[in-house]
Amino acid sequence: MISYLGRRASHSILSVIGLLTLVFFLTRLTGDPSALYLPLDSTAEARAAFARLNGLDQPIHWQFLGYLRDLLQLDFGESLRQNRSAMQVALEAFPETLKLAVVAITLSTALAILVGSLAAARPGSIFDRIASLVSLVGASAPDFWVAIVGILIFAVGLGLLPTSGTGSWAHWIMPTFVLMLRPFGLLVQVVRGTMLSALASPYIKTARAKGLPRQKIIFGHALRNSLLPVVTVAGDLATSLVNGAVVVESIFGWPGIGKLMIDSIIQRDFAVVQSTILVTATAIFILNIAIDLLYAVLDPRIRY
Amino acid sequence: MSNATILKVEGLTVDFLSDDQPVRAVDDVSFHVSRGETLVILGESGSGKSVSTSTVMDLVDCPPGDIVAGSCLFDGVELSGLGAEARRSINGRRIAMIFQDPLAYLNPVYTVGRQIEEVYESHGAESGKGARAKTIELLRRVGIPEPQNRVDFYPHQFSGGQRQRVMIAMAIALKPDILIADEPTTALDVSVQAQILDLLRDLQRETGMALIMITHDLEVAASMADRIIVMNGGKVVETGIAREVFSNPQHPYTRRLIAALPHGNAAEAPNRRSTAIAGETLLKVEHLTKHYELASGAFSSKRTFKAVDDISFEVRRGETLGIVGESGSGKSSVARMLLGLNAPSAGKAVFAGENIFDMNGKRLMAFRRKVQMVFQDPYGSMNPRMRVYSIISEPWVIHRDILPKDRWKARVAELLELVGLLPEHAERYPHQFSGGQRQRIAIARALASEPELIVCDEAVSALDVSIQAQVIDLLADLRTRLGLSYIFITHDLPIVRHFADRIMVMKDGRIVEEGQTAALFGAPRHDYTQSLLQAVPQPKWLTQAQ
Amino acid sequence: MNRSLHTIAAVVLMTAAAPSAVAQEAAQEIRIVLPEQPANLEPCGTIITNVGQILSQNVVESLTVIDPNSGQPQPKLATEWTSVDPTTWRIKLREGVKFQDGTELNADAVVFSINRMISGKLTCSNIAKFGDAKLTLTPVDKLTVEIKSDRPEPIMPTLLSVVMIVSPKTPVDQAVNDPVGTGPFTLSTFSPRTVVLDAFDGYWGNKPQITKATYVWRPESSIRAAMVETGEADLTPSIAIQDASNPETDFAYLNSETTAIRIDAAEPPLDDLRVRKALNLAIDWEGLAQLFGDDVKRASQMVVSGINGHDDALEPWPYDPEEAKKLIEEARAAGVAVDTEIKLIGRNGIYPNGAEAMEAMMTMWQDAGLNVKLTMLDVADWLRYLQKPFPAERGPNLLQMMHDNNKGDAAFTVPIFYRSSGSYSTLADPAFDKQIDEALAATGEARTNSFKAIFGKARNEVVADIPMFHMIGYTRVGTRLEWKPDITTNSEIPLANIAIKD
Amino acid sequence: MTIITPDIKPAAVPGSGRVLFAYLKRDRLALAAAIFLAIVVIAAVLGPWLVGDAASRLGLRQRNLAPFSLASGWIYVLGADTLGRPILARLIVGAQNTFGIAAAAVFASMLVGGTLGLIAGYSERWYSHLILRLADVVMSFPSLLLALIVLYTLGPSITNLVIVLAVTRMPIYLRTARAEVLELRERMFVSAARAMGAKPARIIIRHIAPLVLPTLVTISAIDFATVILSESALSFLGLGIQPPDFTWGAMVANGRGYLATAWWIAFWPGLAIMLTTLSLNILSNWARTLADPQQRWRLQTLRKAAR
Repeated sequence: MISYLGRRASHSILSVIGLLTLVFFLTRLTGDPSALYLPLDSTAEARAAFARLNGLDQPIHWQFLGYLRDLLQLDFGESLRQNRSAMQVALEAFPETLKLAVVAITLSTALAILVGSLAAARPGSIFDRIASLVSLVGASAPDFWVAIVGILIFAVGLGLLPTSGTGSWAHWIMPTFVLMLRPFGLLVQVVRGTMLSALASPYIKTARAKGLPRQKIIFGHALRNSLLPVVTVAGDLATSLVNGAVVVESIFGWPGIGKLMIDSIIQRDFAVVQSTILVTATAIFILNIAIDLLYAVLDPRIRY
Repeated sequence: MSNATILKVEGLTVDFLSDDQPVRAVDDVSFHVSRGETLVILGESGSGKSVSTSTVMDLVDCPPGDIVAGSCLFDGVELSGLGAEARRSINGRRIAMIFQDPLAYLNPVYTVGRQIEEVYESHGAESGKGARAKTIELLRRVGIPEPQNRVDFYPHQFSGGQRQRVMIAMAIALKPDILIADEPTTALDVSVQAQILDLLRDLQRETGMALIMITHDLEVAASMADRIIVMNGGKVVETGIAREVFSNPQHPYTRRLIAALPHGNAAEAPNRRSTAIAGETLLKVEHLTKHYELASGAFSSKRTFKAVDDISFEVRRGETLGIVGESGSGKSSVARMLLGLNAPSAGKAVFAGENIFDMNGKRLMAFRRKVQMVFQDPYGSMNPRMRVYSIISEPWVIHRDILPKDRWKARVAELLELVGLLPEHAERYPHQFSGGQRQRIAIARALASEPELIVCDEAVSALDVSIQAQVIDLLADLRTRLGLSYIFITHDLPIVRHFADRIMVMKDGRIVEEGQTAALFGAPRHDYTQSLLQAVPQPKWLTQAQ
Repeated sequence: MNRSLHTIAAVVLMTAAAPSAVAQEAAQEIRIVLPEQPANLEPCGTIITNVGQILSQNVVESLTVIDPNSGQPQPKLATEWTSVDPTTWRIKLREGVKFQDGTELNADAVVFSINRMISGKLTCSNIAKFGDAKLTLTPVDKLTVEIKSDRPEPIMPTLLSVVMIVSPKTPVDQAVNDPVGTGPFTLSTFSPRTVVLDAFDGYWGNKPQITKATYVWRPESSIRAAMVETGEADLTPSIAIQDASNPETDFAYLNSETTAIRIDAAEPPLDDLRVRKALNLAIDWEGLAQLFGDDVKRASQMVVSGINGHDDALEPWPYDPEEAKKLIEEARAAGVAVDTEIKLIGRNGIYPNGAEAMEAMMTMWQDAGLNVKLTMLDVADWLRYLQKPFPAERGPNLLQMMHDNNKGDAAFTVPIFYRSSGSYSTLADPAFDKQIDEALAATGEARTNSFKAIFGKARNEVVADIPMFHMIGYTRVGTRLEWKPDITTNSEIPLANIAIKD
Repeated sequence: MTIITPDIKPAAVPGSGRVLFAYLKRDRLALAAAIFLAIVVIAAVLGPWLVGDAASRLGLRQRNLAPFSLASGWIYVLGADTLGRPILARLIVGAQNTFGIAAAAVFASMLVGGTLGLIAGYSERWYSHLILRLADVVMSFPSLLLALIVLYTLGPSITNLVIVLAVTRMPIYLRTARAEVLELRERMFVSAARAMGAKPARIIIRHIAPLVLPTLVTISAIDFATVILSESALSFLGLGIQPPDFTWGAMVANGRGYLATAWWIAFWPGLAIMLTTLSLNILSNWARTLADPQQRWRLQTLRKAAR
């Protein structure tokens, strides 16, 4: 167990370092930030001064070594754009996304499990068909489109919800809903599929031969065994939730890390790009390890 | 023994609906069973024996199942068309069922205790502490050691035999009137099989329940049955008192089955040569050892598991060596090492004067031509995406020098005919054949590279009895025609008895006994060999007579 | 004893008065939704729209302000200015002005602020307006500052409109996010969600009606519009034309931006005058204008009216496809390789409907018989084509651009675009250079006329670009507010000018 | 669900086109999906030839023309976009880029991911570990952001878009292929081939790859949908396909500013994306049912025996 965690952690650290290196060089290839930070009519002198001030005049491998040296001292650099520590910027935004993501993935998983298993309990029924169609539509709709239409209908047309922003619980409804759509749609499919094969498995036959009540067979035996693949997919979806978060955050003005990442890439705010990647990649690795541990909880056959 | 009929099935007909044409799985089947009685339903795969009892338990899904006709009268109640709640009060409480593969049929994520307690709770018999106490008691009864601890173990933490005991405990928890056992010992080693059958007999004596036992194994059937029905193609072909059916089978199918049963008389072994083979040594294995390092925990040191522990033997040209052992005895590891699929930890194997473990490149290729393998599972040993032609000709693709390409087609046809198939079968896919036919294809493939030694790893174990005999006949025939040598690995003593010249008994990675077949069967020296021989089920009427 | 009694009495009074005060105050609060989050709140970056719209004239104030109608500098923190000699200006400061931290505004504070801008120790966008001029500051007396430059700077008072005066306690070598200025509002919160400004009691001027302003940001125009419509916000400075659907709340304003296409006159076939003229003539300007709204003004030059040097009499190019085709045929006949592929380089998100406009223009030029191929680039890549040094092997290209001169004088436009040394210029005409240098040194009427002449030449003889439109911005202003946008709205939204209707 | 597998051989082995069509006919939803996809594919192939001109012709008089009016001709039945170009024509022409990009990206990621997965699954050498770590790196990073960085580095062209989408989807194939190989390489026919003396390359190509392929193809159907959506999200962020080229995703992204005033500009391409991905999902569900012997009966005409 401990050796397993150690191995996983060392793999993760290697991957994070690989990722940071990759992104470091890739972002530096995207062009000179001075063009973006200085007015168009700045003089060449001012540009040179800007580059010197931010260490961008050094050869790229020196910049990288400097970055690594600072990293070892837990110095993650200064944001070009925001005039403050890049890590502070990233850590400020991260909890906002995390909150949203946790709510979205929890709700969509719970809902998907309910809908998916009810659909699998009676395959081919009206409920099954509607659930399949709704979930597929959810998984197929472009999220930014749903978000804007949602605002136009519920905030502008009906005046039921605030258009955007943060604050009351009502502010959570639309961003959560939009973020949930795709995970929910995909998870319903996964739950339904694994439930169908679980329900066809031998131990369900045993449970029926034992005379267990139907709910107990579906939720107690079949569902419990279907959770493993569901957790795998939910974990992957949680990882890619940051993708959805980018869109949701920029439309709903949610000050999270997805939007921050996009902005800092567009703005060539390298230190912030690196810090946000470090934060999200670390979070994703922790998530992956947590999922592995969850496997062991869910399936007694799995031991590390 | 009471004569009160507890279950009476009459005219049961079950279809499986499929494209356009329903497929009849059970056709007008009738049987009955009384309290305290054991009814055996005997049949090979596809005979409809499982479907008929599953219908009694309401385990057939409709659709695609379709119960066309029939009635099931249980203790005066008509079971077909019973409401869900009424049905539930019968399943598990009045009629219980155990299955072939307890690892699959037990829920892997719950402790065995929990799964047994569930029976008490869902029928409102016991709950909480009471259920747990009863569960522990039950586990003790079915012979699980340390039940108060093992009650919290998960199914995968038990051995195969113990898992079947757990299944039995679960089934008898509420003392049902009928226990249906669907191939309960098929996946088990002979010695374990004997224990489970004993347990079932004991429990039946204690509770007076009726036992319906489904099996394809004539010996098991004979050892358990009071009455027997024989099914074939969904129909009951013969029914009667067990002893009479066995001693005087009426239906041709039953006769054929019983003829295939290896008889106690060793003199009637048509495929075994009586004289010892005195040819040159083809393969000489010395001190062969295979160790596996077991995954170590953070605090425990590494453990090694000795799959094969310092064994030596030899095979002469033209000889058939039988290696017999139960699961985990290391017999398959020996085969895999000889085929170069796994590397040995120590030892050597000299084939035609050269240690095969030192070979590489051309020499290894040459060796691979000379030694071929026939695997247990005729379904798994062939690539499902390849036509028979490609399967048989694959050795020629790999070993370019065996045969020029323009002769492949003709040679495939020849080989197919040699193993008793038709040349036109070359264009088919493996799934279009039956199990026995597939094993013939596998043998044809093995023959394609013109080998000197064929290793058969449980090559007939997965086949029905009647098919087993045919494949053995084929192997024996090829041996004489082509001068082959065999290493024949099996867990099934009766089979080697009729085929092997010499037998080697393995247990826990070691050879415990070795000798000429007749001698070994006649006077087994080692305890283990003796117990293996004794574990072969004896007909009930014989044991009762004793 | 006596003193504490007073205190108690004051507290009681205040408590009693509180409810009504709070109620009133609540009504005086407004929310403004901007298109973009301000990256930082460094007063040296107020020429950046999203910084300026929050800080300018609200938190920090400049020495002068530009009158939107005349383009002339007006007093703000400076009350008067005189030119001592061509390179020296003397500035008189307003009396009795206090910074929000209590410090007094004096000559030293102004010297400090300008020195901070030009120190090079922090990134200062505003200083770019001065070009490469070297400034030397001297405090003459408590309220008088002398500014010397290394070359004549006739429009120094105009330039001073970008000089934001900050408290001398501001760090010199570090950009700040908590600016302290002399404006009527203090910064109270700056978070990734919002910026909040509170009224500053010690303000020197008239007390604004608004007591508190909250700024939030949403990138989608339709959502900003919706927020004002639903009352979640009171004002949004820019919405897309298609969202400006309600005449009661949506106001158009000429926003000092001029869109154009730069013709790379150095690369054949664009070095041919006939081709450059044909490019101007081939566009259905009336049709194209629909993309930008009814109030958009067809441009004939790179600056808007109101800027010193704008020539009202200059006619924009008409739509004459026949003439365009004729010119191209003529050029072809004269041996110009008119079939060469011409790259039309657009920039993503440069202005609303910018990509559509490029697509439309590409199609129109193709119809006229030119081989134009559109490439849309991201800002950084686009900049490589905009600024010198241009990429090698750039080939014939047309560049989408937008020029914003709200600083009152054509000097912020002409040299960059038309002088051979200009960083956007593809021209190399020594005579034109000389004409430009003379105009830059001139003052008064002569300056205005020289610039007019330059724009005339650029339009008629050189045809260095394709001026498109003087752009219109749309704001949506909640019905609660009394406020209209003007040409300065892109750089500042003075809260003091906003009134709340009863 | 069938608890008891009938002890009979499957009557018809799905495979031949006629049999597949027979199964398709019995699931009306899947049939509708297949017909829709067929129409879209035909449109993608023939579209530019049929209505290519109309799709790029400006009609500034028809700007934002509302749908369901035949006044300007049938081609304007779905309305016109911001430059007055008929949306119907643009949908038809846009299908080519949409499908081309998605197909190329899916194919590339399947090919590369599948190959790497085969290698990583079969071999235990150092490069297998390297491949897995690389997959980890890609997986641990939100795909959209990876796409952004790479597109900023390489510049947004169709080729780069395909590369980026392929790279971000690759780990799925890699992991699936590897998992399958881990199982398959223990199968007996692989042992049989090894015992015969087959080289690893032959085993992977001849024995393992053909069995992994169907799984990868199934995934690719759903992935196709994901890629179309990712491409539209990139367009939303301004880094998708660049004008004058366009895809459905880009059409939605461009029309999003008009949702309040001219909903049809973003609605139709959005609907097209949704119907396409929906159809792909429905078809892959259908294929899964068909491939599962315990579920296949659902797609069969069940005729009961006479009583």
